[in-house]
Amino acid sequence: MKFSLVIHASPFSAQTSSTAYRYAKCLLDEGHQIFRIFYYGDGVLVANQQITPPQDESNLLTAWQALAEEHALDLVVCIAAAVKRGILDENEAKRYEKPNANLASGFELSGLGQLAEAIAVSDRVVTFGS
Amino acid sequence: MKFSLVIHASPFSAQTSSTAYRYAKCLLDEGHQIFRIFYYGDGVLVANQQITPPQDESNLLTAWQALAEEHALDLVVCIAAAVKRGILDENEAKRYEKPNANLASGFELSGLGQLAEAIAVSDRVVTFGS
Amino acid sequence: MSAKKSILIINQSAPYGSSNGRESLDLALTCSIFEMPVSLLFVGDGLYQLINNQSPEQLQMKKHEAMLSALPMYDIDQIYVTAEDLSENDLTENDLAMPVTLIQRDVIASLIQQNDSVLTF
Amino acid sequence: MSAKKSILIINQSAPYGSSNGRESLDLALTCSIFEMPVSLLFVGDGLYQLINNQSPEQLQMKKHEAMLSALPMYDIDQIYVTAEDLSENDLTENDLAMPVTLIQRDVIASLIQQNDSVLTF
Amino acid sequence: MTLHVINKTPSNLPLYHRMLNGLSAGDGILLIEDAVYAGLSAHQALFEGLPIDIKLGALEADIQARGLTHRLSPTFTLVNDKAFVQLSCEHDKVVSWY
Amino acid sequence: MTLHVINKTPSNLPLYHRMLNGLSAGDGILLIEDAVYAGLSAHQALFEGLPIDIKLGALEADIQARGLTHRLSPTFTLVNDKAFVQLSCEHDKVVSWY
Repeated sequence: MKFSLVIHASPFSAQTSSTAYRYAKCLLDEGHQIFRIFYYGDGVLVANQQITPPQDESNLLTAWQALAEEHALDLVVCIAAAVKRGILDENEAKRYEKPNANLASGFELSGLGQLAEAIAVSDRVVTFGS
Repeated sequence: MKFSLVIHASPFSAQTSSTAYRYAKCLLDEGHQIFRIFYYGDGVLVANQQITPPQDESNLLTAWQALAEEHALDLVVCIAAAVKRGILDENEAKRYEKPNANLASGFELSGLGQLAEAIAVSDRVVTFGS
Repeated sequence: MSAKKSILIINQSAPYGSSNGRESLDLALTCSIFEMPVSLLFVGDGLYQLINNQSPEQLQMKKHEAMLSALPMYDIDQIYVTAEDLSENDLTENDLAMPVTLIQRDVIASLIQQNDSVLTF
Repeated sequence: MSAKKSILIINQSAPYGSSNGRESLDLALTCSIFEMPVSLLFVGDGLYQLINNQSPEQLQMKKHEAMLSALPMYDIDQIYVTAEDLSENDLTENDLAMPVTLIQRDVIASLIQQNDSVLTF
Repeated sequence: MTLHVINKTPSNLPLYHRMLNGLSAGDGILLIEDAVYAGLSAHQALFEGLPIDIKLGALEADIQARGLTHRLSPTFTLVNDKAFVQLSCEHDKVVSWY
Repeated sequence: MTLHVINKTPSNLPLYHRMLNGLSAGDGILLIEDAVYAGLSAHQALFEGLPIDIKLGALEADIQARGLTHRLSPTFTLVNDKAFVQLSCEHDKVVSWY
């Protein structure tokens, strides 16, 4: 089946983002297709390349990146939510004259239309809320 | 009187961080002293210099910076909470081999001891929780 | 994009205190631009988003009531509120910023059943 | 640093679902290092932090129960739980990971009164 | 004397019960942010029958934002930011319920 | 047929009531994260007297993490990640209550 996930919750103060990762991994293990993962609200914070978890904790950012690389996942970060949270790709850093692009590789900034499309074309949409 | 504030909440998904700012400003207007403002948990996210709010929204980061400059405020960001959220000063960026320091100017990374000290020496400690 | 899927957005959060209300409206408008039929249910604390005479000037935040007023322009007119939530807050339809469809709480299950996708905020 | 102030930390959050529990323990240990008298109250959902036999291996998270076991080493031994919270969850002291002081709920007001600072998590 | 500051809607009933249960004589309650909805007349049962006399306030900026200016129960005093600061000084400590 | 996934403790009673109120025949409930505490025997009154037959599950990883393996009410089935995915397919849609 074709799934899309929406992730709202902060990856740092809530368990939800990590539950979503386990669910996504299991979907793929079971042979399902993930059309898109859409990060919204504080969920976008996982895409900051500067994230440095303590050594004895799991790293959700690198986990998502590895999963995306292995399965060519479409990881879309809501651009409006990201820019106001200080997560910028090259274009946005230039546009707003900020010193650094810090969007982690493997993620892409885009608009809510990507979520609407995901809802339209997926068999199941699963929300991971805060 | 001597106040310290503890700010836990995400500045993006909760109103609390903005309530704390109004409260701090009013404390100073009323002639009180702010010993320290301690950012903890998702509260540290306000200290990312890349933050770019939409033009028609208020900018909490620059508001804190201006208030700190005017009143020589001690804005302390919990270092453990900040590093795991990808907010690094020069030292931490170097230590963890990350490309950029992105801690906004006017803020300082330090440990929980700074909060313990603030509790010990302040007449009032006010928590702004998520 | 494939055949139009209907979407129900369930709003359970008060305005201003969290950003959920704004994020749900942004999504509702976007889905409507993509010509997906959108219904909005305001339930529990979500009812508070609709209370009229909001003036958030001191908070320096956007007026939620004004964002709601965009809904009819996007042809979103299926806006549901339960009679039970109104009465538990001693409010009536006159307290609300816009016309809504009043339903009984036990109709929610069929709203969920009828729509292809349900998102909660 | 001035005279020792006593601090009461009120824990109202379940473990794992949010980071509140861990953040409160980190603060408790730090205050103790600074020789401030620390009391911990686990109330409401906070009681769940103390349930024994936790195994978060699948979640790849630190075992909250293990973090609690550091408290006695830091001389934090004022750990309060209400009898009402236990009974509302059909739990007893045998279900808990460490010895606690059982109080009645109406003692909380005096705990708040007695301490110089009260922080909630 | 403690100032109890709460910021969640009254649907968080256990949070309100914990706060009410933590009250001593002379304490005050201040509703801020989403808690101001607890100032609606419909929710006054929450605050009735307290064994002691407690001052009840609600933060003006939040009341206005949410359209509650003419809907606030008369048992609550409107508290502006300046009065919030003053209440923080008049009480020995501030406890936040969230 | 809808799979209702909830992730908050049972002290969020209005959230549980909204979910229960949204149930139709054939629906399922899955407790995840902090919601697994609703699987304690003490909280089974929440799920009694539903007018229709509803399958009740609780996510195994969250049950184990929180020490509830031997404390889960027998009315709940342990659901591992694989079974969570399977339930998501067997139902027409997934609604998250948070």
